[in-house]
Formats: sequence, C-alpha cells, structure tokens
Amino acid sequence: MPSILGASTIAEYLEESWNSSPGLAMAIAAIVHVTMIMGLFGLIPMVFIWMERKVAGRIQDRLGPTRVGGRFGWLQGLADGIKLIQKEDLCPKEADPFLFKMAPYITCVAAICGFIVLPFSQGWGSVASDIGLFVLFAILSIEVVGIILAGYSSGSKWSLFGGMREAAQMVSYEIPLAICGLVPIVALGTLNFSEISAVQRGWASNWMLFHDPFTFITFFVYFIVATAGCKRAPFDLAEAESELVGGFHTEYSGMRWSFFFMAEYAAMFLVSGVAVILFLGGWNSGIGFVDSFIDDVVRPSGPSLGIEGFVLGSYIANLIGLKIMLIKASLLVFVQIWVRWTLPRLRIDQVMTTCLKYLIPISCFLFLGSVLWPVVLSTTTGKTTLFDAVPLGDRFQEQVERTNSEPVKPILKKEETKQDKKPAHSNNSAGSQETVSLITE
Amino acid sequence: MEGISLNSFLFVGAILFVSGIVCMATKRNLIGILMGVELVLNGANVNLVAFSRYSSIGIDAKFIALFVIVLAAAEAAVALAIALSFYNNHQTIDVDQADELQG
Amino acid sequence: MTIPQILFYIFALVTCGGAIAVVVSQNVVRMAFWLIVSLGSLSGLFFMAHADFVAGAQLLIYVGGTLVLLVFGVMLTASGAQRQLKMSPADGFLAAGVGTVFLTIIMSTVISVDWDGVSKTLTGEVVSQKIPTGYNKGEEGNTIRRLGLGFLGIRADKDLGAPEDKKISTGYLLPFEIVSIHLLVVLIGASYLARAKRKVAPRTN
Amino acid sequence: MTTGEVLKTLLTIAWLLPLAGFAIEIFAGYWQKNRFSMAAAKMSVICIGMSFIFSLLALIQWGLATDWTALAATEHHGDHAAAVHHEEAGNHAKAHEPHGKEEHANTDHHEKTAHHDKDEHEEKHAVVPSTFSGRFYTLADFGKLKLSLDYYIDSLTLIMFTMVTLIATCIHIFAMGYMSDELTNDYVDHQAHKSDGSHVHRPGRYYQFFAFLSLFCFSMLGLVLAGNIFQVFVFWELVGICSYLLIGFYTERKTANVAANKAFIMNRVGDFGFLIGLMVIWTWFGTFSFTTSELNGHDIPGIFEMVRGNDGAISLTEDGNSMIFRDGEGHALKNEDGSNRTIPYTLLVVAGLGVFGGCIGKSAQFPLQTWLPDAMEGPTPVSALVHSATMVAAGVYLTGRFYPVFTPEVLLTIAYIGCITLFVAATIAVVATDIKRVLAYSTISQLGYMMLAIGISGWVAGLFHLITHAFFKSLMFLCSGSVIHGCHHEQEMPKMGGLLKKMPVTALTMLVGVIAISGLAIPFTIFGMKFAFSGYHSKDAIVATGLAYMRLNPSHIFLFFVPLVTAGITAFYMFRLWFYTFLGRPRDQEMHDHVHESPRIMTVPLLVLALFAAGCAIGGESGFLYKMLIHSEPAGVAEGVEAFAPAMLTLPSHHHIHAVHSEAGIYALIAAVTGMIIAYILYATPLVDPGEIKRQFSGLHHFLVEKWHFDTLYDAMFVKPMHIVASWCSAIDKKLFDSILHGFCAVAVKIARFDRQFDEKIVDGLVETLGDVTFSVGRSLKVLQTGKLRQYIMFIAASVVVLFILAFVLFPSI
Repeated sequence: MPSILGASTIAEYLEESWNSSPGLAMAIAAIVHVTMIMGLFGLIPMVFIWMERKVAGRIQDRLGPTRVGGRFGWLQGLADGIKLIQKEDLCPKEADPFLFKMAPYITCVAAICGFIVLPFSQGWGSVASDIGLFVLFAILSIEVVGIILAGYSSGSKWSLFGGMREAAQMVSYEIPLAICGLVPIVALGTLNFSEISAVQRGWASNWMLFHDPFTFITFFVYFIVATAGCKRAPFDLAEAESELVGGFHTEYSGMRWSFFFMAEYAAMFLVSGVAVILFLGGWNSGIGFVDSFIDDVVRPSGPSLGIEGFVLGSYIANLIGLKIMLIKASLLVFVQIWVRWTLPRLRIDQVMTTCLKYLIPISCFLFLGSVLWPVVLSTTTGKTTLFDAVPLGDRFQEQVERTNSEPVKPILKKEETKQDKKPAHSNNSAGSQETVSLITE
Repeated sequence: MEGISLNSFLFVGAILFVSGIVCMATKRNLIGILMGVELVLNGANVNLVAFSRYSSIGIDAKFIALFVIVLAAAEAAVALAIALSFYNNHQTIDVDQADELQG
Repeated sequence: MTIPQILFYIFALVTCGGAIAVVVSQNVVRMAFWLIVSLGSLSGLFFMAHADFVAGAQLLIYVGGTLVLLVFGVMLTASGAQRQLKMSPADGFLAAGVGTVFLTIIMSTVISVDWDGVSKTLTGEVVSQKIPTGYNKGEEGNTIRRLGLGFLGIRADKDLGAPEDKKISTGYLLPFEIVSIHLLVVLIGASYLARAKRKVAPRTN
Repeated sequence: MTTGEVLKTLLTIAWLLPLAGFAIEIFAGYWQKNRFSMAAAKMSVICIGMSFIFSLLALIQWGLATDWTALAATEHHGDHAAAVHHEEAGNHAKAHEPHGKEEHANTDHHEKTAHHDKDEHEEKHAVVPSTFSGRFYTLADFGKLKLSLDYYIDSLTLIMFTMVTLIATCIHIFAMGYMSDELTNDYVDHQAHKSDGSHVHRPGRYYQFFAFLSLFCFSMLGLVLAGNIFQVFVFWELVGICSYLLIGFYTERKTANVAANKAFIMNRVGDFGFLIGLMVIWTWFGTFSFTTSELNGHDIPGIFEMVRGNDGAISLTEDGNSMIFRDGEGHALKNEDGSNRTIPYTLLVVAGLGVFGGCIGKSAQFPLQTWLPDAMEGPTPVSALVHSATMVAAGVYLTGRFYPVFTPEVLLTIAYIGCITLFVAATIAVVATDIKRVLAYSTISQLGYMMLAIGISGWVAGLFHLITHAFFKSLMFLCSGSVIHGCHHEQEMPKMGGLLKKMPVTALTMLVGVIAISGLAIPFTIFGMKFAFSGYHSKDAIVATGLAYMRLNPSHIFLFFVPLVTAGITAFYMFRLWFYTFLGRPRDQEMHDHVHESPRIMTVPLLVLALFAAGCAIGGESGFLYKMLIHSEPAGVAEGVEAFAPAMLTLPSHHHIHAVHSEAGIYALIAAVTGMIIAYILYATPLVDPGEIKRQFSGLHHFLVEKWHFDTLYDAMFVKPMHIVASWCSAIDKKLFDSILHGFCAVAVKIARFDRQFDEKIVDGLVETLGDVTFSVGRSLKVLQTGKLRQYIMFIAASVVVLFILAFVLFPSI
C-alpha cells in the first residue's frame, strides 16, 4: 500500500517525538486524515450550495439566501443540511430496498475517495500516489454505478430513465475526459499530482495551459467534459426536472437525497481541482517571484518540527499553497455554476452527439497534436516547450539513466540488501525521492 | 506489511475463483454467468499480484495482471454483445433456454 | 494485529463476502452491486500488495467500465417486471458441494506447498513472508515508472545481466499494442453483434 | 587461311546448307499458306544449288592450291606408267618409296601427300597435301572413346561433293516440275484405294518432299565429309531413314509402305555387320578416326595408318596370325609393356567383312539386293537420287574409303559379291518390263561392277564408275520420270513405244544415257582422244582390271568373264529399254495420244545431266576426273601386291592394268556392241519376235522374271522359318506361359476370395463393431450434451475436482 504521505508525516512525528508504537501512530494519523477529508466533504458542498444559490440569485436578478448565518446567508447550506437530516427516509414499495439504500453510499464513497489522492499543496494529500490522476479518474468513474443503481432500484420509470441517461452519458464522457487528462500527462511524463504541480512553478507561462496550443485547447475541452461528467447543466439530463421530475433521485428523500448532491458538488470540486493541478499551475501562484519567495525563503525557514526536513516554514508555505489551490478550484466551480444558470439544457441526443461525434475526435486530435508538438517544436526551434520549463526529454532521459544506474535487485531482496555491505544502496527508494526533490528545487 | 502471508492472498484468490465457478454453475441469467467469469479472472489476478509481491517474478506478474484486466474487459464486451444478441433472438436471457445444440 | 493486517482482513473479508454474496444473490442487479463491492475492495487488496497501477486499472476498468457495462446489459435484457430466474435447489446444493470440495482442494494445496522452498529451489531466494513496511517509503507501491519502463524493456526490478541487455530487452510494448488492437477490434465486433437486427416484415399480398 | 581451312569452310557450308533448307521447310510447312507454294522447292533448290557452288569453289580452291599440278603430274605418271613396259617399274617403285617417307617426315601428321605428284622435276610441289582432316566438334567424351564430328577431305571427297550436289540440284529442279501436282490441298492418289475402292484424297505434301530431299542431301554430304567411321555410321543411318521416308512418300499406298519397310529392314541386316565391324575396330584399334587424330593431347594414329602404315602394306607378325599396328611413319605401335600392338588377322578380316556388310546392304549387293527394285515405289526423282548420287553410292563410297582396312581376303569376297550381283541383276533386267525396274536392276548390276572393281584392286576404276554411273543413271531415271510423267504415270514398257516423236528431248537424252551405260565408243582416236561417253571409260577400266587380275590369278577367271559378258547384257537390256520405249509403233494408242513432252523445268536438267553423262569422263585415264580420283587412291594400291598370304592373291598394279587396257577395251566394246545389235534385232526390227523367244525359254524367263527366286528363297529361308518359329513361340506362349499365368491367376483369385472373406468377416467385422460401439457410446454420451451451459461448467468443475482427488490418491507423495 502506498504510504500516506501526510499521514506518514504525522505518524513519524508521533513515533519519533512521542515514542508511540508504529501502529498507534499510524492509526492516529489515519483518523486525523479521515476526519479532515470527511470534514472537507461536508464543508465543500455546504459552501458551494450557498455559492450556487447566491450566484443563481444574482444571475436571476434576485438576492438569493440572505438571512441564515448573517449578512450573506452563508449558513444556508448548513440549514438545508439540518432540514434534510430531519426528513423521513422513504423507500418506495416497488423499490429494491437494499440497493435503494446502498446506492447513495456508493456515490458518496466514490466522491470522498477522490479526495484521498488529490493534494492541496506540496505534500498535503492523503496519499501521494504516483498514479494520482489515474486513481482519481478511476474513483470518479465509480460514481456512476451508484447513480445507475439508484435509478434502477427506485422502481420508478423516471428514475430508471435518469439512471440510464446518466450511465450512457458518463460512460461516454469518460473517454474524452481521460484523453484530455492524458494531454498534459504526455507533455509532462508523470501522473503524480505533486510532480505535475511542481513543474508548473514560476510565472504563469509555465502553466500547462500555456505549454502548447494543444494543451490550451485541451483545458477548455476538459472543462466541458468534466462539467458533463459531473452531470452539471447544460448536461444535466439525468436529473432533468422538467422531464424526469428528478431523474435518478426522484424517489429519494432526506439525507439519502442530499448525499447525491454532496457527491455532485464534491465531484465538481474534484474535477476543478484536477483542472487546476493539470493546467493552472496547481498550488503555485503563477507569479514568479512569489513562488520563488514561498519556496526558497519561506519553505526552508523556521524551526524544525521534530523530524528532519519538516520545518515550520514548509507548513506555512503549504498553507499558502492550499489557499491558492482552493481559490483557483473555487473559481472553476464558480464558472460551472455560472454556466448552469445561464445556459439552457441540451437534449439527451445532443449531449451524446456532442460527446461521441465532436469531443472524442477533438480530444484525440489534441492528444495526437500534443504528442507531435515537441517533435515539431524541437525541429523548428530546438526547444521542446514554448516557454521556459523543464524540458520533458531531459527529465525522461534522467529517469532512464537513474533506472539504469540503480542497483538492480528484486524487491524481495530488499531486506538482504539492507543488511548487505553496501550502505550506498541501502535505501532502494532514494532514487525516486531524488526525482521529486530535483523537480521541486 | 508484517503479518500478511502469501497464503492469505492465495486464499482470497481461491475463494474468488471458486465463487466464480459456483456462480457460473448456478446462475441462469447469462449476465450472472458473466459475473462468475469476472470473479474467476479476478481470482487469478489476485494470485498474480500476490506472487508479484511475494516472489521473484516481480513486475512481470503485474503486466500479466494488466493484460488479464484488459482482456477481461474485451471479453465482457463481446459477451455482453452475445447476451444482447441472444436476448434479441430468444426474448429471454435464461441460458437454460439456449439448448439448441443439445445432443 | 497490526494496522496493515487489520486493513488486509477487512478488505479480504469484503472481497470474499462480496463474491459469496454474488453467488447467493438471486437478483442480477444485486449481484452486480456485490460484485462492485467485491472487486472494489479487491483493488484495495492490490494496493496493499504494492500493485497500485493494477489496482487503479482494476478500479477504472472493472468497476468503472466492465461492471457498468454489465449493469447496462442487465437493464437491456430485463424483460418484464423484474422476472427472476430461480435456480433449482438441487443445482444449488450440487454446486455448493462441488465448490466446497474445490475450495478445500485449492486451500489444502496452498497450505501444503512450501512456498519458501519452492522459491528457493527455483530462484535461490527465500520468500520472505514478513516484509516490514515503514513510513515514508514513498514509492513502495509506486510501480507506474517501473511498469512504464518495463513496457519499454527497461527493467528496474530484475537483473537482466549486462547493462546493455537492459536496453535491448523488448519489454511488453508489443503485446500491449496487440492487446490494444485486439480491444479495438473486439469493441467494434461487439457493437456490430449487439446491434439490433431489423427484421424485414414479410410481404402480404 | 590455309588451303585445308578454306576447303573445310567451303565444304562445311555446302554440307550444312541443305540442313538449313530442311529445317526451314519443315517448320515453315506448319503454316498452311506455305504448304502449297513453290517456296519450299525454291528454297530447297537454292540451298542445294548454293551447296553445289560451294563444292565447286572447293574443287577449284583445291586445284589452285595444287596449281593443278597434280593433274599434270598424273599426266606424267601416265606416261611413266606407259613406260613400265619398258622396264622402269622397278625404278619407279624404288624412287617412290623413300619419297613417301620423306614427305611424311616433312609434312604434318594430319596430312598425307598424294603419291603421284612426285616426279623429280615437280619436287617443289610435292609438299602440297592432298588430305585434310580435323575435328569440328566433340560430341561425347567417354574416357578413351571420343565421339566426334571430324572431317576428312581429299580429292574423292571433293569429287563426291561436286557430283552429289550437281546431280541433286538437277534432280531438285526436275522434281519441282515432276511433283507439281502435289501443290494442292486435294491430291488424288490414283494408286491408293480406300476400303470402299475410292481413291485416296489427301493434302499435297510438296514442301515435305523437298524437306526430305534436302535432308537426304545433307545426310549424304555428311557421310562423304565424315572423318571417322562412327560419324559415317551416323550419317549412314540418316541416309537410311531419309530413303525410308522418301520411298514411303506415298504413304497411303500399301506397296510403298512395304517397299520402304523392306528397304529399311534390309539395310538393317547390313548394318548389323557394320556394327560388328565397328565393335571390332573400337575394341582393337581404339579409335574411329580415319587418320591421325588428337586425343588428350597425344596424336593417335587413325585406322588407315594403323593398318597400312606409310607404305600401304599390311605388316604381319612372323607367324602370320596377327597384324602389327603401325603409325603414319611406319613404326610399329607399342603396348605399355613394350610389345607390338597387334590385332589377330582373323579379326581384321571380320572387321573388313563387317563394314563391307553394311555396304552390301546400302548398295544392294547380293544377297541383299532385293530391296532396291522395290524402292521404285518412291517418286521418280527419289529413285534418281537414291540410285545415283546418294543412297547406293554411299555403300560404294564407303567400300572405297575403307579400302585400306580390307585385307586381300575381304577384297576377294567383295569382288565375288560384286561379280555375282552384276550378273544376277543384269539377267533380271533383261526380262523386266517396268521401265523403272529395268533401270533399278541395271543399277544393281552397275554397283556390282563397282564392287568388283574395288575388290580386284581397281580402286580408281570402281570409284570412277561410281561417278560416271551417277551421272548417266540419274539422267536415265529422270528421263524415265519424264516418260512416266508424260504417260500419266504409266510405267510398263509394253504399253509404250514410239515416244521418240512425242518427246524428243527425253528420248535423245535417254539415248545418251543408254549409250553411256552400255559403254559404246568409237574405237578410234580422234584428235588424240577416244570419242566415247563416260560409261565406256569407266567400264573399260573395270574390265581391264579384271583382265589383269585374271592374268595374275588364273583361278579367278570369272572375275573377268562375268563382267565382260555382263557388259554385253547391259548393252542389250539398256537398248531393249530404249527401243521398246521410244521406237516402234505405239502399243497403247489412247495413252500415246495424250503423251506430251515434259515442261522445260524438267527437260533442262535432263540436258545438263546428259552433257555430264556424256562428257564427265572425257579423256578417260588421262581425263580430269580420273586424275582427280587417283589422287585419293590409298597407298599401296598402285604398286599391286605380290602373292599375299594367306589367301595367296596377287593384286594387279597400275602397270599391270595399263598393260591390258587396250585389249580389255576392245573386248568390252565387242561385248557391248554385240548386246546392242541383239537388242536392235530383237526389239527394233521385226526380224525376231521376242515373244517367241520368251515362249521357247519360258522356264528361264520365268526364273528371271521371278528375280532368280530370291524373294521366294528368302521367303523360304527366313520368312517361313521365322513364321514357324514364331508359331512355336506363340504355342509355347499360349500353352506353357499362359497356363502358368492362368495358374497363378487362379491361385490369386483363390487367395483373393479368402482375402475377401477375411476382409468381410474379420476386418469389416472389427471396423463395424468398432463403429457400432462408437455409435452406441455416442448415443449414450449424447445425453451428456445437454446444451445447458451451467451443466457444462459443473462438469468441468467436477472433473477438475475428480482429477485432483485422483492425483492425490495416485501420487500421494507429490
């Protein structure tokens, strides 16, 4: 199991400073993280539902929530939540009760799990997986299952229609989504969110958005596809109120109903966060000297917090990064909300046509273009990127060289290797960490 | 990963495998049988991954596991197509009805 | 009981329970649900076995792809109102019996084999049943680079002999490409096969 | 280019041109439009005509190279020879011998110089060789045995070439007219009948005829040019096959087929002897080459040198049983162990007789003469060619060419064979009524003359007669062809008569031929030359040789008298033919009314040939032809041979012959004139009725008409016994072998019956049982194939379980 970077930091801290047992330390770290993620999962929909209401109100030339919690009605979401919890949990007679009850959980779990791999700042993620993007897409793809099950198990034709539409839509849109995700991946050569973000340090010209024309277009395509993947308007045919009453959640009520919405907003945030990290520089500000200041001055400074390399400055730097990240992601979510309340809904066949006839070919074209771009660019200008970024080819070469220079031993022999008389190679994982640091520096 | 032995993984694989077999043998629904097939394949995959972790096969087993997954997807696609075709022809999905080839 | 052990048992239990539930369930959609549960937690097991890419692929392809397809299939083939296809109890008992014997055989085989000995015989290395995992071993399960380079024939986990051998090793790229083409062909074929055939109405004159 | 190369080139071209003509004609004939045009004939004529020109050029080249001095020398020699009577023979012979040696020492091994250009004051010309030999191409190389295409050119070759090509050209031109009725797609063969009695209609084979003629000429020329006996044999057989094709040209006629077969088979009889001779030669001589040839870098002597050495004498061992081989310089050839290489004398005789056997067949000598008259079935131009220049001439030519190998015993045999032949054939010719048959028998008779001449050491006389005879016989055949053409294919003389006025050119040219063959001459010298046609000179030489021979060997008296008498008979029957045909009153008036002179294309060749028939031997022994021929005379002939062991024969030398020449000439002339007068009395005047004579001597007449019962004899000797033997064989076959076979068959049938029982009961039973079992098993197993997917899976799972359990039970240790 890939170690949980953030958790391990806490766990190591506990282990080394408080001399607690490894198991206990890990358990505590896990609990902390779970709490944080669940909190985030609760918080994000609350904020965004409020934001949606306000934005919708403003767009429809009204005020939106104004009362609850103060001046902007910012506690409206909480109030809604309380109301929903209080509602009766209904199960239709025709429904398959077991599946009917389980479906929202699956949806929710999918959304929550997405946060496991999404980092908010340098090292601030539950799992620093090398395949973060991949896992994220994988987890997001589970969501649809819950929706289909919900639609099916409700025993209602509206629900079934909605579920089917949703299934068709999401299965279709997963393809361009994945291909659009591949475009920056191809340019960067990594799936690790931390690395992706680290590469885009410095001025905004380093963002993948401006890496080449293809990534630029890809960002917008991605955003459209992601919006559709979150079944947001104008692609919200699965819950089209005017036709299907409420789509797959027609029969749901109370908390189970709210779970779907929490999952939806969480998914919105997730895809926006992915867009930010892939295209918009992640937790980097986009202003060169600010980034340099944060990373070169703030990060290494301050007293050590007990473990090597973990200083107060890094904590502060990460905090700043978190804020930048949240702001960018929220902006994208705002755009999604904006779009919802300004654009009319498409027909289901138009939705499918858009995906299968336009978005997939376009994304394939973009993918091909981004693959060929470095070749074209290097033959014409001698560079592999338009602006000043770490050249892809160099980093790949470096990886290959490192792999070759690495002592080649089966993983199983790690223990023996450690006891070997070769201290230089005692840590098999040194190489990979080196890469990360090399990129961040 | 202290305390988890290779055998534990293999047991999980065995249970998946046998479940898949029994599933295939008992389900009358063609799609149920397909699920059994998926279970069987996953049982095999567990073994591959486990041996990849616990033996000197190393990364090759993971490659094979990947291929199994991908080909299982292909298999599922074809099988579903067959199921649909079958359904279109027989107006049922019951495999017990598909006995035209009996001796 | 360490944390990984606990996690493993949870995942293993969910996996096996899900699989058995698939067998026991009579409703196809429930079976699909249990299959999702089983395979999803199986990907957790894969994560634990340091095969994160396989686990991700499991999630993406199986849970997100294949099972959605299956549910799709269920819906397209569910005729009438939730008609269930019951199996006869005799079949069930027979299958359960055979399955039990089968499971017993496999389990006993697994137990009876001395994996360390086999490994030692084959490779001269002892399979360590207990490989401690520490914190901060960042890429313990990060196999994506190894896999990617392995596709190109560059192996980090194996000594292929001389350094130049590592470069000329062909890797799994060609099989992978073949599988890709195969997948494409299969999908096209499947879509053709699944296409609803339009029957020409017999002429009446 | 040396003379030899020039000659070789010219003659090779002359030789190959007819082949080219043949190839073009036979292939071009596949296109329908070429079949019925004169193109084939023209092509053929052009080829053979060019051949003639090249041959003539070669002759001239040879003459220029020798500065024609050879002829002059012979002239001197003739004077010299005439002086032998004045006791200079010994001197001459002595002067002769060292000379020959010297020449051989001086000149190349491949070249022999003529013996007769060696008078002291002609010394400077003595080095001019008269023989050129060499190799074209090696066909096959079997170790020591080399089969090759050689050439051997001496004056005989040149003369033969010129003669053959000239006559062939005339015949070709004649045939263009004669065969013109073949130029149609619907040729009606009046002598061939279908089963319903109607005439056979067939497409004309004009082009084919000329193609075969060309091939015939090519074969004959190749035979003449050949430098080794094997090559001779090859072309010998080619000549044979060509004669077969041409005699059987009217293949729809049964008689033509029979005649062709007869000619071919009779020739095979002779060739059998030829093959024996070849085997003996190869086994003992180790070479086929006539003269010295090169093998593996060494010169090995040819057959002629090995037998005759340099002086023309056969060198025997002391006991006289074996002959010592010698090389061209007269030294004995040595074996590897140093002893002399020898051949048993008997085998040498056998070799000579064998080769001569071939000549008997080819030249229709007794006892194989019967095929030649039948060969008249072919078109008349073919007969002309066969009887004059090609087929039969080949035998005489080979006898002459191979003369050095013949021992005196063989020569005696040759002489007697010739003697018998000439008489028998002449007597038959007396009673023959078919115009072509008369000519055919006369041919046989004349060939007998030639053989006789060669046999009694009249080498030049024989070949001289060959050349002259070729001319006048071809002339006569063409004349007869013209007559037949004019008489609408009527060949019987009793139906002719009085044709002189109708076809004067033919009659007169025929008369020239008749006079020539009869050997008539004006017995006086006019301007120092005897006025005589060619036949007189050659026949005179033969009779003279016979007289000389008889004087030296009194016991062989027949060898003089028979030819002498036959000369009279010859004159008789030839004039009988002429009188019968051209004089008197027409016996078949209706036919006579339709007779017409042949077109010019046929008469011009007649005139040309008549010219040559009359004048080719002009000058007699001092004439051009004779001198040319004597150039090629083998060494030692001129000197004669003193009583040679073991046959104790004395062969006359030139001097002996010269001594009796005028005497013999008178005898021969008397005989001929007598014959002519008798013929005149019998057939041209009403004084005596030949029919009366025929009645009085009906027995004899019948005997002669039946050709001395040779066919009956052969029928009784060979055909009937063969039939009897064949019937025996058939009986044995039917009674013995068939019964054995039937027995076997019966056994096989019995075995097969048993086998069938076995097959049906046991094998089939097994198979059927197996099939039944399989069927029933399948029937019962059918239940297992339920078509239910789930059950199959259960089967698989259960069987795996069972297998596992079995494995655990059976191999518990593993």
